[in-house]
Amino acid sequence: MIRLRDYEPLLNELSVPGRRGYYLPECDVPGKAEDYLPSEALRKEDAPLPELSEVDVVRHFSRLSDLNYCIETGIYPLGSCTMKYNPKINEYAASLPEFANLHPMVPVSAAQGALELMYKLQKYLAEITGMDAVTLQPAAGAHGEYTGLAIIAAYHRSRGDHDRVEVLVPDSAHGTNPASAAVAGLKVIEIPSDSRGLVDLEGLKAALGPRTAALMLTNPNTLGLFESDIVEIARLVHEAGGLLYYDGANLNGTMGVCRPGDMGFDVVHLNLHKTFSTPHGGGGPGSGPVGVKKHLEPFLPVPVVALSESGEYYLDYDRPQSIGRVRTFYGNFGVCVKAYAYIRRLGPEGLKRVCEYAVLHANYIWARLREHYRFRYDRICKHECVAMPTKEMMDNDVHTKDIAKRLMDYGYHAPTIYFPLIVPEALMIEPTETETLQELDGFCDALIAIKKEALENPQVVKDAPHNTPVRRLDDVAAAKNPILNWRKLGNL
Amino acid sequence: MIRLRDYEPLLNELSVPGRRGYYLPECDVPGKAEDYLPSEALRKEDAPLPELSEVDVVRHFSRLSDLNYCIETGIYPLGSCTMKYNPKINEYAASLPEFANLHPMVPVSAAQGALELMYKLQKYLAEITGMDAVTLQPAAGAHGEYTGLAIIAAYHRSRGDHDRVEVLVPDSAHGTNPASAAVAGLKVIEIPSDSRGLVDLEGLKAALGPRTAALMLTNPNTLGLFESDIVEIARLVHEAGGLLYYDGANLNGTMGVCRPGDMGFDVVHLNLHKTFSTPHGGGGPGSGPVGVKKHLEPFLPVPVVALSESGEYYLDYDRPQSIGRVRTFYGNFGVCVKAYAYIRRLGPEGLKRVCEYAVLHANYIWARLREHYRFRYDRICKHECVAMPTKEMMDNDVHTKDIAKRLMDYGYHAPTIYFPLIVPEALMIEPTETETLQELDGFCDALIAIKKEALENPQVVKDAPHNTPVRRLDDVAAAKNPILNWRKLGNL
Amino acid sequence: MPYIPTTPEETRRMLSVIGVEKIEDLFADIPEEIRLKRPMDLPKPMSEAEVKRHMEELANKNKVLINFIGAGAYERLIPTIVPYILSRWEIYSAYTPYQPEVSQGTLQMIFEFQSLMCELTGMEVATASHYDGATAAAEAALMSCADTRKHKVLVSRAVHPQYRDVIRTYATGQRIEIVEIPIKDGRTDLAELEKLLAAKDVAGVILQNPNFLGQIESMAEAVQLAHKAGALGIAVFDPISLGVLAPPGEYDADIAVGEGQSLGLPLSYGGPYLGIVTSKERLVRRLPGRLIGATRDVDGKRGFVMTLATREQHIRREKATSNICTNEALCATAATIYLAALGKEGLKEVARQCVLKSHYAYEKLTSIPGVTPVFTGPFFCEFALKTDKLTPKEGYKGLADKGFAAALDLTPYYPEYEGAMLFAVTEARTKAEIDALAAAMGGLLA
Amino acid sequence: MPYIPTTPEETRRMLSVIGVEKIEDLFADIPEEIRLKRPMDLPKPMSEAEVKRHMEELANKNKVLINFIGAGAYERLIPTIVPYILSRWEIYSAYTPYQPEVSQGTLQMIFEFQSLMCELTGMEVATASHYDGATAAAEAALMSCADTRKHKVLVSRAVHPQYRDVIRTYATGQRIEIVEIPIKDGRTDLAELEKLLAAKDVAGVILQNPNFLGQIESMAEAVQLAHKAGALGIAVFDPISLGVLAPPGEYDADIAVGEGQSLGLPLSYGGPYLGIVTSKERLVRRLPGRLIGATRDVDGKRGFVMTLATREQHIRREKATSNICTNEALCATAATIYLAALGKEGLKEVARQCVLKSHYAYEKLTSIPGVTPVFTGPFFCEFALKTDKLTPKEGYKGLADKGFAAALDLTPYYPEYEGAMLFAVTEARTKAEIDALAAAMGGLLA
Ligand SMILES: Cc1ncc(COP(=O)(O)O)c(C=O)c1O
Ligand SMILES: Cc1ncc(COP(=O)(O)O)c(C=O)c1O
Repeated sequence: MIRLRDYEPLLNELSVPGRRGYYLPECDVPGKAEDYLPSEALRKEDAPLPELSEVDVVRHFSRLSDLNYCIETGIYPLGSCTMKYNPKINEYAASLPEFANLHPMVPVSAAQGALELMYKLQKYLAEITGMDAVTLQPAAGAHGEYTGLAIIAAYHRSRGDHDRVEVLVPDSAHGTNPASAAVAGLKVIEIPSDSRGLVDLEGLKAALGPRTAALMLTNPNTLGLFESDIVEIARLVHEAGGLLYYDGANLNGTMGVCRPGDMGFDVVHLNLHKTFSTPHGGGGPGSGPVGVKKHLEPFLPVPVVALSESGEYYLDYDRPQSIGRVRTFYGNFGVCVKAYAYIRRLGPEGLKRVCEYAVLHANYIWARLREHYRFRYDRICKHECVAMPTKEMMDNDVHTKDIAKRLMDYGYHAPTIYFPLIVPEALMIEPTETETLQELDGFCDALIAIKKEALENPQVVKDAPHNTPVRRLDDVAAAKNPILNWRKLGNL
Repeated sequence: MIRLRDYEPLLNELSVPGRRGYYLPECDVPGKAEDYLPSEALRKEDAPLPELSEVDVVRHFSRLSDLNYCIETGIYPLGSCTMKYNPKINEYAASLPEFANLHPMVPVSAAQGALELMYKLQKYLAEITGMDAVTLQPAAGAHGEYTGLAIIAAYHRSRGDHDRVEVLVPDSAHGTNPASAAVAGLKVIEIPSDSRGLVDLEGLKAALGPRTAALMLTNPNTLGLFESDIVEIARLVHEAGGLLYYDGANLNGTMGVCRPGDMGFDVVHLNLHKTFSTPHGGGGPGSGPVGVKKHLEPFLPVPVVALSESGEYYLDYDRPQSIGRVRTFYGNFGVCVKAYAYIRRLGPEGLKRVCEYAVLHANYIWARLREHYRFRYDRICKHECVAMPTKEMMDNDVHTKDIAKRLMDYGYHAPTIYFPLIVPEALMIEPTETETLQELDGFCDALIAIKKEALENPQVVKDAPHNTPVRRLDDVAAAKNPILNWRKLGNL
Repeated sequence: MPYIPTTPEETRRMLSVIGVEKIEDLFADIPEEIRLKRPMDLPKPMSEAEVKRHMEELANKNKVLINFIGAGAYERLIPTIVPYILSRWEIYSAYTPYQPEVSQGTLQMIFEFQSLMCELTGMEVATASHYDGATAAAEAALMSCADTRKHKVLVSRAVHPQYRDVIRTYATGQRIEIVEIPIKDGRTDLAELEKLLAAKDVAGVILQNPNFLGQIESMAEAVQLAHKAGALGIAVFDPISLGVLAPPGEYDADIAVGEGQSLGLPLSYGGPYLGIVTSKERLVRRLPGRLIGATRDVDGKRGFVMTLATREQHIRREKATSNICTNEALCATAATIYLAALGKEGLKEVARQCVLKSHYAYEKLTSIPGVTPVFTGPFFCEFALKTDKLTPKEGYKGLADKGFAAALDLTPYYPEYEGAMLFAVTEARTKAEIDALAAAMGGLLA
Repeated sequence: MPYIPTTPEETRRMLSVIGVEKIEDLFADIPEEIRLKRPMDLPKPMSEAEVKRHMEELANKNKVLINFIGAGAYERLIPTIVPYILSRWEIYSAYTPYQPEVSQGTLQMIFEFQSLMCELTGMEVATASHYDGATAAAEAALMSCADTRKHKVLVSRAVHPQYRDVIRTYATGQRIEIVEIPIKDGRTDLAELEKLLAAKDVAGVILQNPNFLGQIESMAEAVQLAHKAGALGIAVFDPISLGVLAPPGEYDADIAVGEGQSLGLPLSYGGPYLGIVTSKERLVRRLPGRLIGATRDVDGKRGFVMTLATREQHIRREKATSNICTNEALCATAATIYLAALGKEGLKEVARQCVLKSHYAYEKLTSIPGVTPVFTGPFFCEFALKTDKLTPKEGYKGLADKGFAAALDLTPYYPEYEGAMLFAVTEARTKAEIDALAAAMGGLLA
């Protein structure tokens, strides 16, 4: 809605004693709750929650929502984030009451629709990735990474290979890769990239050995480049007794064209909230299914959705080698529904086309910008490309952050910035297949205009954004003296 | 969502040949449509509709929606419009598939839920208004007026009273009142208001006579004032052989406190899209049920929803004296569902409270503004009050329109302006019961601040609004050379 | 208090600012004798959760049938984005755009609606929406009288019976004479039309295409006849049919009206629907209802406003072109979104599938022994059948028992076609469903 | 092409700007040998309408039962405004707020979530959400080890079995020893806890309140014991119960975690749910996951940013406090809206109704001859029953056949309580439904 007032108070600032936004039905059974509970178990004072009317609540969140950029606003070219349009039919499907109101502990006979969906989604994701079995349990990409690495660790342990505790991670990798390895109790060894932006084969060889548990790889990598030595890499890692882990966050760059399973990967996680069009929710929920090759199947978390001979779907807990559970119940089912609907809508051709157009669009951006920005790896990319400001721009003290902020004044969201770490001042641009040529052109035109400004009138770029509800925020103060809840606000 | 780009092209400007936003299932029966149709019946060229992708469409309408003020934005104090909060549970109810997908011509046995709802809503509205029978058929307030007047005309005709063709309408009345009378083929006689802002009794007496078909009255009237002589007025009209028509658009000012039926009215229409919380849709759909006293029941439009002795709801077409139909099917059923849910949610006390708080809020605004603005009728009002700029403001050439525009810069929607016609420079303010004290105060503070500006810095008011997506628009040019579709845009 | 934010403490504060003691004091001007001294006799309040449950229970009292009935309201495939976009409160909870600076969303959407209606119909102007197809037709009748200063309107008997009813209701007040043009084999009898026009006292001639019986009319000829007699040619069109059929602009209609429910609106037991009114440019100032026009703001930026309001009741009161005020803007927006999503190819495809599926159903059903067509002319998506073995009442009920809404009894509307049953098939039906209907019908006849 | 706007003509234009001939050329860097030379073996595409129908059919394969099962997921009355607000794409289709200037909506909502969690729990800091209650508990276990530099965590056997599973999974990798504290009459045996703490080698002690068996624990005492032994006291709480029960802050817990599904999230067959992690201020830099902080912009205006990111994997990579990146922001927003709608009184009322309705059900069910309670302590809304006449499997199945999800078999989780069946009753159940359950149960036993 139209934003006429720039400032929206916090819920506690809107609270008026005595207001209520929701009224329960009158209690239809007798008694006083306190009579049933020991007094020492009771809270001394009511929880000091804010008090608002229904209209207060609706307006508050509506006004807040109007401070957000979202995929319906325009291109959301965050590299590595695959911000594609979220089809509304998926939302419809997930909100069907027979899905949304289904308790996870009902008898499986009452959940056959949900289980069928999960079973089939497991199969589809296995086919899409070229793996043999899939679990839907992990709640996000990093959770999938953790799950996959825990499976790898369990596998090595099961073979008595107790020394295999090292995980090789390229220096271009996403931060969750090393972090997940650490949480899984493994040791991270960083592998350098070579001049092509790909895994340095010599570096890899040097790091491989009897302690190698796995190599984690994103392919296309975070530069949007395909690791074309992948067959050789897989051979090397396997020969060294390690396994290959595929970070599937970038699957949009290869889907239907080639599959991690065929590249030699043993484990893969997917981000349904990227490749499979489920919305990102302002930071979640996601869903990070993990696929494995046959030899790792016994280690999958319990339960696995299975199909009995009599044709009933059920939850299989009888998996003695399982790593156990990585969360309650069966995964972010509501997210899985959306991904399932997406796969059914597009079919095999449609999914492949997604990849082709994601790649076409990224290369178009690269082609349009290459005369105006620097590209460390100036060649055909997959689903994203990584630009840098030129030397003249930097000489005028215009940095990546400034460009990102200035883009907002032109009406566009910024790319991912300062990542991957191996590209200084990186602008990591991922347009996805759902953007229009007009939007891509508008975005490129804005970046080109900003470059001009950076050379001619750098201050306007350095002071950007000018027209947003708030302007540049003081991160340093925020971190120095963290104010993490409204009680701490003082006079802010 | 955040509005970073101010300008949204038209659909045709966004069109790209070859794009598609929706794909039908493949046709599962054989043939070519043209083979079944005579060639002279076929269109020569495809309809030149714009071509957009799904994401284009969603973004376009999202961006457009962000140019609108709506009830979730803040107070919407349009006098005579009763812009109250639209409870979301009502939207939920109307969207239930068994309601939303119900074809109007299914056997009544398949529509018992819908018919029960309509039957009960008829009864509830009869009780709320003190009438004997209700039709839900009219699609809006003016349609209800037309229906009611057609009933009155038919009544007089049925009694051989062919000369009763005059409808008395106060000069403060809403424009639809005289217009509806005209459409019903009746003659409008304007009745003056007296110094209290009420019907001038002498003027009324002078106008009454053997040609009087009816008096149309809004009570509280459009000044927000209760016609306290109503009993006398009713007596006079009835004595003269006329009927009384109640324009129920202002029912929010009396609901549960007194009823048109008890005041002596013979016919009433309601605006469900005002009093009964159904949303206004940017200009509709509404719903304008009409209630009548016993003697007018035979004239109601067909069909009427009825209950058989065996307990089945059915559509009664057997009404020989009916005025006929005023539209297809049975009314704006989807709107009726919302009003029904609202009545069930609030019950008798809740509906009365609606009126009490609507009136409290309006009087609070009056009380807060009376020292700052002029009130021609400076006394307790019902659900709305009518202010005017002061002489000093007008001396500075600041008019009602300027005040209205300037309010937007403060973040508030304007009241209804220049209506009712009998108050020069009217600012007709109706806050409704669903506004918070904080919002009322903010709105009053803004009006007071604008007054100050008008005296100290009038230009800022006269140039307002300053911060809206477009600023003052050239109405004169629009009317002089009307551009009513995109083909006519030229270089605009 | 539900939907009222004001607390008791705030109430006290407000009362004291007003200078009264209690809320009742604000009602002192209401005479004692007409005050309601008891609570209204309505069911007691329910919490939201109870309302939810109650509404679900009510809804579940309706039976879900597979729908083969049209008769002016059509089940269609609605792109999911239509209800999703409409559910934005920015769109549905805004008022009529009285302040254009903060209503450009609504204004532009309606301007787009007007434009799309022109593209679809080939007409020159379109209004911002009317109550429904029937009232739109009635308004067209009144317009033709105002324009020609004549007082007789001819309406084909093949026009939707409810439309004819509404036209008649409106005509009664205005003292306009409505004369029915007879039908022959399910189509307007043009020879009879010619005769009725002979006196040259006719303001307008109203035909529907495809007509209520599903048949395709000779619109161009009818309009020509009207013009020759100095009358306006008024077409009632089905917007979906214009995906394949010649639009009113092509056959020179002066006014073309239609029901827009098919353009993305749910059936919703008959409403809210959408009246479409279009005309030639020269009639623009006679058009009833709202119009949105394009203009510039003080900075030269394009914007949209309500325009030509001098035709409307706000300004001209009893001399307005009509009394319509609140119209069906949200429904017009639904139609706008629907057409934007479907686009040129999509609309054509919908129309084509209607033709193909209805003809498939027609073949299937008429191949059941004992089932015969009532009319022989070409049809778009609706057709009438009859059988000696079954009254329409039995067919309608029998099929409903088997899960189908079908076989609408035409007898009450057309006693001359006693026994005729009307079927409609849209793109929403699958071959399997059609086959099932045919099987059910066969079963009833066996 | 569905979801892809680019037309063939535009494709050609783009290819020519890039300087290649066809899309395949863009994949030239992929070695031939690993290319997929066939279409993926997936079902063929469906149109949107077909997907809609298919999804509805799938959904209808689930059976709707009246729910008396809790076990970590609770059916609740959800204010209609919660899903309605969440359906705004501004909220659900935004990314993690990497650019705060255009993400203040998300940032402020999450800041409000953090604040509400503090108000609710009485704890000092709360994170911006975790995957679910179980992973939150596992993170708390890891935190306690990091803080105390010890490697043993005690977990009550009365903690949700799935939570214990997840804690164990995470502990395995980190080489943390997990020891179970025994239960006595359905509650954590504090005497045993004291013994287990004697060696002072324990990092943290985890209890759940109300525990998995529904019983209310002596949290204050347990935390005291932990503190005395130099361990952190970790509480797993049910946020709704905090409407009446003492919050973790009151009994001095160091870390308090919980499952937030009850706060406005649909059951959705087990996810997405919401992990809540709160702690004392002094542990803030050990907290896993995202934190939103308040600050000012260059004009001095208040605004919100992601902060203390140095704990996170974007910056510290393998040295981060955890690997969590995408979390459950939308679920946190749901909880924020839910609590804003309920408010102080509403939450209390929900908790009270849970107590009253579950106790009513308990009385009803235990008055059936042959049905006896398994535990005797006070409970919040869940309780275990047993009967000699029926195995839990039979009860679970028998009640499902009668339309109820109830009588969860505890045997697999607690062989020591063989035959126990767990029931949960929330405010969403009516007296009539409880009576019906009791009647059904009576019927099974008769
Ligand atoms: C390359 C890569 N890997 C892993 C992840 C982690 O996924 P998630 O945020 O769902 O945990 C991301 C997400 O940003 C990513 O871009
Ligand atoms: C007093 C009054 N009467 C009648 C009407 C006409 O109602 P509608 O716009 O629903 O036709 C209105 C609407 O603005 C009104 O305010």
